[in-house]
Amino acid sequence: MFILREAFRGLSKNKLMALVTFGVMFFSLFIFGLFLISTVNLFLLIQKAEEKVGISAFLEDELSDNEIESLKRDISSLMGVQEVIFVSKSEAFEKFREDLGEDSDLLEALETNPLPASFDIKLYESFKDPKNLESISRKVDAMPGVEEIKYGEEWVKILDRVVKVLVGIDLILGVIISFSSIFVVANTIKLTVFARRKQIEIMELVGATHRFIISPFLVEGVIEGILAGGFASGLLFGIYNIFAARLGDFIQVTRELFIIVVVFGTLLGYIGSHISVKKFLRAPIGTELPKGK
Amino acid sequence: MFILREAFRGLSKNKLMALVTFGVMFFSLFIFGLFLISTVNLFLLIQKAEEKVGISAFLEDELSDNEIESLKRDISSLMGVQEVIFVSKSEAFEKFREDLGEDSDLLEALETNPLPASFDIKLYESFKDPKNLESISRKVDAMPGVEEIKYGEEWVKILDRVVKVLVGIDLILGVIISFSSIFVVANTIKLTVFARRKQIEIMELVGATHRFIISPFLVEGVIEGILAGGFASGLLFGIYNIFAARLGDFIQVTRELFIIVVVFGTLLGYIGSHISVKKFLRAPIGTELPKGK
Amino acid sequence: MIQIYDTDVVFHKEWYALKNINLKIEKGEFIFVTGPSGCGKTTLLRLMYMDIFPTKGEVIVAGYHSSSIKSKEIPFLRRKIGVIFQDFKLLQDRDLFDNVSFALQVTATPRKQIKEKVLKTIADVHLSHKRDSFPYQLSGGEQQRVSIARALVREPFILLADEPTGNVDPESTKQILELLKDINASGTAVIMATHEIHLVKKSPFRKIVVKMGEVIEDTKDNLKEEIFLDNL
Amino acid sequence: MIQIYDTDVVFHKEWYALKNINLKIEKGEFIFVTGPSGCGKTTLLRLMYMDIFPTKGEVIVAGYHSSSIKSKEIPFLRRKIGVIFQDFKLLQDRDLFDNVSFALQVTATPRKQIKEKVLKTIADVHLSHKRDSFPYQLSGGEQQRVSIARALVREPFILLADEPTGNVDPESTKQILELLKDINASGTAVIMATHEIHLVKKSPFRKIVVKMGEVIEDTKDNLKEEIFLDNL
Ligand SMILES: Nc1ncnc2c1ncn2[C@@H]1O[C@H](COP(=O)(O)OP(=O)(O)OP(=O)(O)O)[C@@H](O)[C@H]1O
Ligand SMILES: Nc1ncnc2c1ncn2[C@@H]1O[C@H](COP(=O)(O)OP(=O)(O)OP(=O)(O)O)[C@@H](O)[C@H]1O
Ligand SMILES: [Mg+2]
Ligand SMILES: [Mg+2]
Repeated sequence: MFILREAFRGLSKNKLMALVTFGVMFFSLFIFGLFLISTVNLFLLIQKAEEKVGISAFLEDELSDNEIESLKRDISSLMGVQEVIFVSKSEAFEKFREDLGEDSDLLEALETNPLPASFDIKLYESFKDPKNLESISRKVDAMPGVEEIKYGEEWVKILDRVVKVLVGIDLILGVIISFSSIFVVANTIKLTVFARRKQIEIMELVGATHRFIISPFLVEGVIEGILAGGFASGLLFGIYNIFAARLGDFIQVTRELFIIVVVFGTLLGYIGSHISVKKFLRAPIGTELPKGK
Repeated sequence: MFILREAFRGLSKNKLMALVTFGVMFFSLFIFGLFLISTVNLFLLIQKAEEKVGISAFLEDELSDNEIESLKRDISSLMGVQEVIFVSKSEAFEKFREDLGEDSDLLEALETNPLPASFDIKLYESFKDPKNLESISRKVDAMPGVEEIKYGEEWVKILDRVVKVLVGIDLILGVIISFSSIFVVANTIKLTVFARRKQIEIMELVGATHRFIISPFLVEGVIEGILAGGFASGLLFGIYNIFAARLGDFIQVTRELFIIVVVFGTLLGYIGSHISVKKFLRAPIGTELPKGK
Repeated sequence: MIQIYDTDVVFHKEWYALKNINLKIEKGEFIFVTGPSGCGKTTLLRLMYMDIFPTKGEVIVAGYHSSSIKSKEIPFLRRKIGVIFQDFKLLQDRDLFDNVSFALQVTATPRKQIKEKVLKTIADVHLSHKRDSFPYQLSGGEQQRVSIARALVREPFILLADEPTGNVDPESTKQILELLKDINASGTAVIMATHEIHLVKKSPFRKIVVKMGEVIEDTKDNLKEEIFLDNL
Repeated sequence: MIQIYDTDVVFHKEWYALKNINLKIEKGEFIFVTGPSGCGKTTLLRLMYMDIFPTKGEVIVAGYHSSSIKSKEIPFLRRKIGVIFQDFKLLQDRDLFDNVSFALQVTATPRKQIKEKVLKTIADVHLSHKRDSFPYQLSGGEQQRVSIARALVREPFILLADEPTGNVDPESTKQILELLKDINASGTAVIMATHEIHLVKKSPFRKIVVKMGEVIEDTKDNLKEEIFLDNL
């Protein structure tokens, strides 16, 4: 087809420009991909950390099974509570021994089990902020039979602050990277079109329709975008694979991520070309006298 | 001066190009700066983590002060040992109580202090890898009066692996980002020069020396580089400042970092322009017949 | 075919490149537009292929009105017109053959037909031996003839020739004039701008003389030499 | 001043753009180079400002030898030469005044002197009223005169004029020829390529006729019209 032929002659005749466009796109998409991977893993990390957030309600020692049952029901019915797990005195001791690990020897010196029974209260995601934790904790604390409440106030506050900061930075970087990518790529393409503006002008004068002039540029842009996206995600995947074995599940990369990068590249190429070429088509009718560049 | 005047007319007459070059440089330098900040903080983090690496040598209960003194001297004389700190039985108990925090109540049930006295052995940075740790530990363990050795084998191995992976990724990313930046910026500049190649040719035909032609381009490149570097480090600093208060000393950014970014930008602009313009000066004498582009 | 009513063209405020032009050009006419350097010949032709629009007045070409034509229609107007540009306007990254065939490709002519027509036209302007050369490999006169070939290959209804003989020798000039007359004989209106008054002076065709943006003569009679002198 | 010995120029293998050229041009001469389109006039001039180098032979201009000149010396050779290019070669992003003054800026002439000289030269080519116009705002003939002004402003030892009257009317042509003769009278060698044989035919100056890349005539006598016909 004529347009495809034109696109390929455009690419091969203007190797420098094709190369630069490809390079800029590749770089942008690589960074974009890195950013995506970081973001996804950041959120996975946050999720993991938040999974650990929960409330422990320590019980008085002399509660009957019935009282425990009804207490459990009461707690479960609170808003935001997902699950309530009972931990008996002996389970608590066992867990403590495990936690101590090598130091556990010294528990043998103990004669009674000083640890209380407790409820581990798991909350829904959206209730894991300091405020909700506090209000739920207070409600549980007020229930009869509950001796003490612990939910790692300080730790939750730190986590909450860190998450907010990280998500904030991530958002800002995301906006900057996305916009910079689009801006830089679009303008690079504009530059390559600019270098051919005389040719575009001549085509118009010889009676080529705008579609006829634009189409090869669009095809060029899309080809470059797909290639750049492909190479960028290829490289990212390569780097990931080198370290994948050693990373365990510390960093995760999914196939969708690469598809997103390629799609973003294609869009960049298409939109960038479209905007750019349009700029160099002659001033539409009615505007003063043209050519003043 | 003529060259400065020419550089400024170049910038103002070719706003599109100046803007694109600036944009590409800015983007590259921003990413480069981000990378620098991440790297610096990564190394700070590693350093902090490695500071905690050390060997604990638990001593038999019935050692005399003299024996302890001589043991300390022996250990200090081992290669790689930086400092040896004695921790008495009571100090160990106090520390354990602190570590337990809220759970410390249950220590009151204890009647004797089951914890042994120990030496905390600090090592020089370069000896903090699993191999050296093991060999030093073995030597200490063999000394009379030492009951047991602990240096968190698993933890050290994990740390060592994570550090290697992170530094590896950091290096690869560093190489990719640096080279991509240079490649993309140099080629973008080449593109802007390409768009003015006719003008360069005409200047040569009218008798301008190569230096006369190149200089304004160099000045343009350097100006754009400085501006891009300045804006990039400004933005980085801005983002950092927004979150600085909340980050504590979690992420550190020094002034040198921004200077490096600006210097790198200036170099990019200078070298990029130099290479590019040279490309479009006429073929040197002796090469066939020119103009065949 | 072409009508121009009360048309002014003003590039800078208060400075008229063309002033109060009124022209009517019929199908199949052959017209010379002449006048001194910078008088407005090229500007007049640019009005006709709607590269510029009148500041005042109305230009009507092949049924399209300058006041109402849509962006989209301009390419179709231009396909009916062949233009030989004063500065050639060749595509620098295409060889001679591709430059000429481009004029047909935009109209989606079948490939075979393109090749046939292009080769014939290139032969007409005596450039068959240069068909693979790029514009920068051609002499000034050769580039001009490529521009001529590109305008002719589409067999347009209207041919606008802006100084088509400025860069060629007298012998080639004669040949090109013959070529234009031939295409005129087949029904195409030819409007040729030229400053070579001796070419025009005694020709039997209609002659339009422009000076300082105004038409000062529109006649089929012989022109007087003084027409170019400063003190008319 | 200029010597050319046994010089060939071959662009494509086996195809001679210039063949076996031997020329000697003295200080202060006025020479016409003429011949049909594509015969090699421009190529001959390009040899003289060392834009191209001979495939065979030697070109010596103002003491510089084509076989031994260094890259760095070329600008200094070119500063001794004024060139009027057939395709003008104007800097598109500078206005008329800057285009002309650029020729002086490269030689580091003091600013005041530049302004004075440039204004005078622009007046000589009748373009004072257009001094702020950019090339795309100028007519073909006006652009040609800018190119002329740029070549003249440096008061060169050698002036190479490649069809300096191709885009102007007969009246302007006469004026430009006068200008060239004036500068020649002040001691500058002028070499003017032209295809307007009627301009050259009866001139008393030396005339070099090139055809198919060879010099077929080098004389001060009148030329015969047939010289451009195909069957010489
Ligand atoms: N885009 C423009 N902006 C400003 N002035 C212009 C523009 N185009 C042309 N002019 C001016 O309009 C006048 C007429 O220009 P035009 O090109 O029509 O002349 P011309 O008759 O073709 O001359 P020539 O024989 O030299 O080609 C000239 O003085 C020119 O400087
Ligand atoms: N760079 C080049 N590569 C290949 N061929 C070339 C090149 N430059 C010129 N030629 C060919 O050399 C021949 C002489 O060209 P030249 O420009 O010297 O002609 P000319 O005498 O100036 O013609 P005109 O009067 O048309 O300007 C032409 O046939 C041209 O096609
Ligand atoms: Mg004109
Ligand atoms: Mg020529």
